[in-house]
Amino acid sequence: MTKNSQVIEREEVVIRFSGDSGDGMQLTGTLFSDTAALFGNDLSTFPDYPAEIRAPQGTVGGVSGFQVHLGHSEINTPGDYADVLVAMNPAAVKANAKWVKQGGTIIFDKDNFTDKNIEKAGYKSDPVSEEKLETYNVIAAPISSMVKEALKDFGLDPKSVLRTKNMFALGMVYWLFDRKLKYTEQYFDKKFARNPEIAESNKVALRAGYYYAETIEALNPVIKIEPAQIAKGTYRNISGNAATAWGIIAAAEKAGLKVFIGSYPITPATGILEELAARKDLGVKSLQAEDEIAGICTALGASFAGNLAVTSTSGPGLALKSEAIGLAVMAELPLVVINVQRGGPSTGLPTKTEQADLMQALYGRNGECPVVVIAASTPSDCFIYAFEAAKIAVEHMTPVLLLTDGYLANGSEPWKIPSMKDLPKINPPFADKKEIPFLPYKRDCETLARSWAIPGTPGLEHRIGGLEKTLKGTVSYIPENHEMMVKFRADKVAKVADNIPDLKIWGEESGDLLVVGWGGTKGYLMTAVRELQSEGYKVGLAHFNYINPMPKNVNDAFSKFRKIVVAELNMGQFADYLRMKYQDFKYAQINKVQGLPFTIKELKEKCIKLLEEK
Amino acid sequence: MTKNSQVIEREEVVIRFSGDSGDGMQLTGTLFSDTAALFGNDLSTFPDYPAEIRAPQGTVGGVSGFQVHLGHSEINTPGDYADVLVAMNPAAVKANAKWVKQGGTIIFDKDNFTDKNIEKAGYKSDPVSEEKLETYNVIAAPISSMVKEALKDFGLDPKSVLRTKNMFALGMVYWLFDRKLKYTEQYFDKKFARNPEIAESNKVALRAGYYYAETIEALNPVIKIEPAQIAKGTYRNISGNAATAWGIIAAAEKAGLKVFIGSYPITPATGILEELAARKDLGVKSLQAEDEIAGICTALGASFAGNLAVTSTSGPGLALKSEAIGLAVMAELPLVVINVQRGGPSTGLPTKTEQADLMQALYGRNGECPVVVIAASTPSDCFIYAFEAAKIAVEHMTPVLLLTDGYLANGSEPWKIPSMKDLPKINPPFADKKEIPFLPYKRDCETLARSWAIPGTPGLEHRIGGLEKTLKGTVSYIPENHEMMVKFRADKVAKVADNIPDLKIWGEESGDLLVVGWGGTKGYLMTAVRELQSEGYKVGLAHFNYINPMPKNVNDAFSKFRKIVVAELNMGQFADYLRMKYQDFKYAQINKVQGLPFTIKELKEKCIKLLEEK
Amino acid sequence: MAELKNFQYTPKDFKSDQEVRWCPGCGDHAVLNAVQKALTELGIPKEKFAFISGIGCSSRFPYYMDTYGFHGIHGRAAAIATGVKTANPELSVWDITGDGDALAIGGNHFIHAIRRNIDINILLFNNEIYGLTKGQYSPTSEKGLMTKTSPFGTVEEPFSVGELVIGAKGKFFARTIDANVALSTQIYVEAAKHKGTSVVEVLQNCVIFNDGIHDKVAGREVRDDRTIILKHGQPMIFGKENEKGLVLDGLKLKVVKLGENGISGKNLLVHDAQEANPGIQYMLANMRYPDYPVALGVIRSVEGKTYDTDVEEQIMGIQKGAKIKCMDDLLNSGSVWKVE
Amino acid sequence: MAELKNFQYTPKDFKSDQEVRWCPGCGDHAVLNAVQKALTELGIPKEKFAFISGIGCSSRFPYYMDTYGFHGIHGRAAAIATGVKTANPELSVWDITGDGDALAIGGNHFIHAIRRNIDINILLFNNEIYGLTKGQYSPTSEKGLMTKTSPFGTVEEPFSVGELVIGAKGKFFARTIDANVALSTQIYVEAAKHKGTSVVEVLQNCVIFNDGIHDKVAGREVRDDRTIILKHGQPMIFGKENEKGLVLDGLKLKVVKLGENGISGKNLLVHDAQEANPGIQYMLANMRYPDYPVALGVIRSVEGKTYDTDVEEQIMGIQKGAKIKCMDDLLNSGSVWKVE
Ligand SMILES: Cc1ncc(C[n+]2csc(CCOP(=O)(O)OP(=O)(O)O)c2C)c(N)n1
Ligand SMILES: Cc1ncc(C[n+]2csc(CCOP(=O)(O)OP(=O)(O)O)c2C)c(N)n1
Ligand code: SF4
Ligand code: SF4
Ligand SMILES: [Mg+2]
Ligand SMILES: [Mg+2]
Repeated sequence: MTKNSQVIEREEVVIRFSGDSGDGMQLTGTLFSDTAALFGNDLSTFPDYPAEIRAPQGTVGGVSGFQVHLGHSEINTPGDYADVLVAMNPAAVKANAKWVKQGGTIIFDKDNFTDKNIEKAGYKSDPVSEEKLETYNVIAAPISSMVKEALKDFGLDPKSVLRTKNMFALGMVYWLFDRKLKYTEQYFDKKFARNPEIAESNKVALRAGYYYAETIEALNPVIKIEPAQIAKGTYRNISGNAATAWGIIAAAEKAGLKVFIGSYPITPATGILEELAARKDLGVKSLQAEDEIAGICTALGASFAGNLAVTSTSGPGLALKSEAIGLAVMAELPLVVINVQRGGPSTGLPTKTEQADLMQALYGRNGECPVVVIAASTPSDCFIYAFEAAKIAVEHMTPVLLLTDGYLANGSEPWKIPSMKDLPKINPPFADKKEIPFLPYKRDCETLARSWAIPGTPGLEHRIGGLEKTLKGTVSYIPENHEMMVKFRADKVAKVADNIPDLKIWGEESGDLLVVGWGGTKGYLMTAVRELQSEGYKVGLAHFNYINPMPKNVNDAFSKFRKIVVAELNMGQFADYLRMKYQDFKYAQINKVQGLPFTIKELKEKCIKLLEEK
Repeated sequence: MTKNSQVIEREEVVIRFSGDSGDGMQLTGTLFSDTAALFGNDLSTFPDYPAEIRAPQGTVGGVSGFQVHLGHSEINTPGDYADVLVAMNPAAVKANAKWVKQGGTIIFDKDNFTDKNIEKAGYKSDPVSEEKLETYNVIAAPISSMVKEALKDFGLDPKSVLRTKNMFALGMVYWLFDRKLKYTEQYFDKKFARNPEIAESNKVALRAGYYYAETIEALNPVIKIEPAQIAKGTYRNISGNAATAWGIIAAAEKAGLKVFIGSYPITPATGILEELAARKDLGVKSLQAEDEIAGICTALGASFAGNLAVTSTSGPGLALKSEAIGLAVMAELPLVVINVQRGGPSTGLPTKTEQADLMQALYGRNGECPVVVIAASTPSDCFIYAFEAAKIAVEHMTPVLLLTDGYLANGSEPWKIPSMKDLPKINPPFADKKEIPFLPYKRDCETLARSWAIPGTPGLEHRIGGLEKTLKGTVSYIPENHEMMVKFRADKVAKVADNIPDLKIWGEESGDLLVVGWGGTKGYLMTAVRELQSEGYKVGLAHFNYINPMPKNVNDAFSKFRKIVVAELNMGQFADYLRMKYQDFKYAQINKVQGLPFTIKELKEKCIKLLEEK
Repeated sequence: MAELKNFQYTPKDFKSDQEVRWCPGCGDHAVLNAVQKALTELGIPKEKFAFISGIGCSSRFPYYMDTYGFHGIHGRAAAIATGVKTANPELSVWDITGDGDALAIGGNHFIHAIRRNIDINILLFNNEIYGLTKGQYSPTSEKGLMTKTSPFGTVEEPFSVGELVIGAKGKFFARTIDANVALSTQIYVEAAKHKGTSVVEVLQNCVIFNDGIHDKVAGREVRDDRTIILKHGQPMIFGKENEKGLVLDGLKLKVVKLGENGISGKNLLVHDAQEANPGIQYMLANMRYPDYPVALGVIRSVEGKTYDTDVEEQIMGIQKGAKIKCMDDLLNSGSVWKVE
Repeated sequence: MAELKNFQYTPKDFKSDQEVRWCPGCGDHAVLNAVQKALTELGIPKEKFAFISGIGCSSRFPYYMDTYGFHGIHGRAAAIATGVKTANPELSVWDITGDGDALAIGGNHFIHAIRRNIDINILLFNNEIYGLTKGQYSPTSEKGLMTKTSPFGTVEEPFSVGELVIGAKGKFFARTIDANVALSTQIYVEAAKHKGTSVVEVLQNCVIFNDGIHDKVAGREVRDDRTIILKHGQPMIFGKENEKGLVLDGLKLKVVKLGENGISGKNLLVHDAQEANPGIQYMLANMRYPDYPVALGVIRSVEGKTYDTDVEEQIMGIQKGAKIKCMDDLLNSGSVWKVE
């Protein structure tokens, strides 16, 4: 394929594919990302779909989107605003027009802009003029007609023909960015090996789109994004949910334990259960429980029986698990509880992202009931923090709550594959024969962890449970014993701080403004801080993965900045938590509760305002 | 009955009845309290029993106790240390010896101090010498033999005879404090109207004890506590659980609503359900649900249907209700959730008291999910705060979480009966015809409460639920709408502050130390502060009943003291909450997590230490 | 009572203004239509209907009804509905739920509502899958079904809905098929009229995640041969030409051909939905393809006292003779004393 | 496997050092004894026993057993036990629960454990009351029972445990009485040997809050006439003098007197616990005084695949042909690319 158009190079670009739930936008976006990744770009992707499975066709509510941000340099977010929007119908324009960069490119399927669809989307006449997109590069391609034409000799039914529209659009986008079709073609060959006609029709549509774009010179100049300078190694794309599941399996391997997951499906956490259910080859036992309570209780049972036990859920499910987390705290058994946060409260915005379960994670249980809380911050580092969660749980004999969120869970990015030999060993504190008679609540002097006596081991028979106990495991209502045990459990969790890394300040180590964040906003905060720095501001970023206990150097790190601002996707839960823990500092806040990630723009604006105030 | 002994007057006295679970100590204590109350003493009582129904006879674990504190002046706690201990067996001595005042009186059933029982209690030989009680006034009465003798002509079986031992002991105590037997005798006449023989045998045992004490001059001088100077009016004894239940019924009457309670039994909250279940005469519908979740969900359904709906539970149950509380927040329906706190975490110390569910009450839900949280502070003011909880719930269309605790629930005190006409009216914001078409999430400008359209009303048909909604009740994933609704819900709760009283400072209005407390510790903190004041310290008490939102004058009140100390029966949850809310102050802490109330002694010691530090 | 008036509605009167958001082709659409039809036949004023649901595709139902509606949380519809009905027995309360909602997370409330025999109507949309969360197996999925959480096939035995219902003391159980709007409408009317907990299992098709799961019995081609519509008091007859029937063979049901072995219509079992002893109804509810036709219609419908009216009656009985009539009475009852 | 060795224990070997804290006279003591006896007959090494419980008087049981034990939270024993057994199918897992624990708050886990047929042994102590919380009615309390939360009598129909179990696809159901230690021991042994979820309903006396509730059928004087001990393969005979029996009368059970109307032993029903079709077992489980004798013994015991072994087998099958053998394999599987 030769190119007649001019080609220019760009550092980065954002593309958003959007259409009806049935239009296959998730696949389209994924194929595009894979091609970009194979080419060597750094990238970050984010799907965004409605809560209904197939919301009514043609309506704004039914629009499904997939955004890809790729670059020659480091990419940390899926991007705020799109350079190119692919809109399969008027509703997709309606939903996304305001997210297109001033003067950007919009490709749409002209054939789908019927009066009926225009009205369904909530426009009166012409979406382009109503959205004031006249100055944009609007490419009204007759996609439906073109695929019909291209596939007319295939003898496919009309539905199957139209189903390739997304490939036509993808072909166009490949041309815009000077990409090869090879990877996508291979995908179809493999996927439809048993149905070569379908494979072929998709490939034909893909090529048709490509040539169509070339013919009409859809974008001039064509944009080229060179491969990024990334570390040598083997890479793959990974989503947060897959990375989480894999982190658990990796930890089990390092600990010599078997994985057991007891879970109940819930968006956006289901992918973790699904991924683990598929890993029977690695011996994972997955139990789809009757509800969240059974999910955690089966897991706790499995932990008692000696497995690396996990339960995964999202906000409402975590609420249901609260009581049993308390039991895990009392039983002092290892357990990883994964909470993929979504928009709340209650059912809220179930497919959207939010960071509003922090307080629940920290405090949502009766009594004095501390658990370790950690949070992942990028799709791929879900692997690391899931591994860490399991390691802490096992080595400290405690439930660990791992927080991710809808953005991380569904988002994906290229990931340099680690080698198992480079991961740390995990040492379960198994009880052994030397400990007969076994005292279930006797503690390791350093970690304060009790030892783990696995049923089936002769001589270590013992009883545990949710009532307060003595060292021996006898039920005790003795006041002083209770207070002692409450303190032991608190100290045990606090002592995890001995084994976690110091908080690192990213950007300036001291200066005018310290941006503080936690969990899934890291990419956004890094990008904003980087840009602010490059604009000359003295700004640093303190991003937390360890929430309870906190790293030991927080006070020190915080004290080096004139101002501190805590940015999070809730009403200020981490800010409040910091007020409790580090009362000496004043905390400004940047909050957003819209079911969406931050935009770099809004972050920067708010930071600049703070920087400019006295 | 004439008295030969000398009589002296005392301001106050503490008596503790204790024995095996089967010994009837709870009844004995209650009868004594009633007699004291009828006489006009102020008093406060507290039962303390094991988690087992009948723990093994004769063991320390099986000891059941009931403490009464009565006085001529105001009594705010059941007292730290007892002037008189009644111990029906050696285990009762073992469990309570350290709670008897130096040189106090100990009455025990000598017949029960067999070698076997002494050993069961964990003594080697003689409890009196092992406990070093030689300098105490130890009355070793042959109670068992005496009742056998007294009842020998009754022809009762030996078990029934021995069952009157407690009355013999009670008779002795009546003599010690110069009390009349009349009330107790009437009680038996009424209770055993159909079984006069049993009534008579109890009365005989009671009198036998009285005369025995007189004969041996069990205490010399006899102690007299004059009636207290208490406000005119009609009084009754009331426990916290009964007062809570009654407060709800009173609120319903004032609101013109019916009461519905959906609950699941759990110690120590069950009494509320039991009390309401007994009030069918007042039309209360009580549903004993299959679990806590059904408890709250049936209540929420009843609220939707237009009842004043309540659910009651204790810590582990509250954990289970978290998800549904979130639904109530989204549905914006009135609901009173009563949590009677007990020792945690998990099953913990189920029959003991603690204040460790505060954080759970405030934050134990997914998403941004604020509810109103209030706490009762004495057994009788449970009535007021249950009433208040219901009033706020209904008038502000919000769930309200009412916190009491095991100490309040089971404790009781004389209570001046209010007249219904003096209680404020409650005005449910019913939707009316004028509002057709009805917009379920339209808000009152002042309270931000939505209106309540009761199913059955023509024209007001509407749909609500846990997904985010627009004004109209349509499901909406629009980012800005979500943020707006999140803020509305928060503001609605915050605006409750307009209708709650200012925080009152008790004791000094300004000075060296402000003691801060909340909920069920009020009596202890008041007593400690009063004693400190009388010792010349400049101390005040700020006791909170309204936790979220807080009264408006907190900042102001706090700023008038040199130091602030937060005293609570947990590891510092309220202190942390204050750090978040009023970051400018430093908070010292007094904490206790032993399943027990504070003692005045420990409170004073710790306050004095703080006062004396610079 | 207002209900006695005859309310003349058309199905349209029960359509709310909210856009119906199920997938095109989803069986839920047909159920919605049938319910809206059924309501017009009840003579109950519109404002007396309350539709309560849990979470799931099916549980979006209340939004589409122009009645009082409460979209609850997952699994709790039966509990919420129980509260609504107990608080106000005058309402006609409908609990809309899915196989996941009612039988997985909501299993406990489901069996307890049934046990109490609270007068609500439970429509259980059984598509043998979790639709809303995109295709995981449910407690009614056939053993071996490959789904997102059972990529190698489930290893779990499914519940038989009817058996569970009756095992929990259920007094009304019916089964219908989404697409058969006429049959469904009739069954919904019967369910509504039955006093006590009525459970209707709707065999519902999820076009996206479990398409055609009921086709092997309910497909247009085969349904006459593979289903039987039970009617109280009628012989159990089925087949394209009404040529087959059910008889009792010892303690088991047996399919017979009319005309063969001298079998005629009068040898067939006559359906008795009102028999309190559930013996045969258990067998009918459990009939599975290919051994038997799947039973549709009202399988069990037995009168009994209902929780909501029992509660009201108990209260009324007690109030009649009660000394305490208002809060002031209560406050001043029992042991009180005066301080002057 | 180690289990094949014959382990010689006495009941004392299973007594823990913790003080037994039930009320004197509580039926739980007898159950404890019978279980300790039963364990000696199983030939399973002590360390392979795990006793899991919820909350309630009965649920204190594990503390008194010198085995692995986990005293859980209210209602969740079945779920915890399911996790234990799935994680380690080599253990002999016992779920000790009460009528409140298993059937009120724990109802859902109970029916799902049964449905999955996980190989655990559930001993359900049915005293028809909440003991530990001091006397509220439970889902098995007889309608009308006056308790602390039903001061005027309950208005709820109780569950019939056996019917619920079988309705949830239960394959093993037995009933015994606390005081009959010999019968109980034997039943516990059978329950333990059965592969799959075994549910034993123990009619247990709570001397404090529901004393004598089972006396009308189980009292020393009357028990021979009001209970029948079912044995697989044996005719259904009972009565002080073995003078009564059960026959089938149409589709119902009927009590007959031997010798009367020409009825002899061979007319009686022969108990078939192994019949998969639960028809008669339902009726047997549901027999109530005064119409029938209450059935004791193993009422249903049907073989079937168990969840825990199915899970293991599926994994083993997949692992055999699997390309991915360890985490490094997985990490490097599928679409990966090299950056050089
Ligand atoms: C507490 C909680 N857990 C899990 C979920 C996720 N969830 C929503 S619907 C559903 C299952 C739906 O299945 P079903 O009830 O059969 O309804 P269908 O969508 O098939 O109609 C699940 C697991 C949730 N919303 N809340
Ligand atoms: C979550 C929770 N809810 C309620 C309770 C209180 N509770 C403890 S045991 C029990 C019922 C016990 O009844 P049952 O299971 O029949 O056991 P029994 O005491 O009769 O042996 C209840 C309601 C609890 N401990 N936890
Ligand atoms: S996913 Fe299935 S059940 Fe849900 S709306 Fe679509 S077709 Fe219906
Ligand atoms: S209360 Fe009842 S069940 Fe509980 S230990 Fe006592 S007698 Fe047994
Ligand atoms: Mg379904
Ligand atoms: Mg019980």
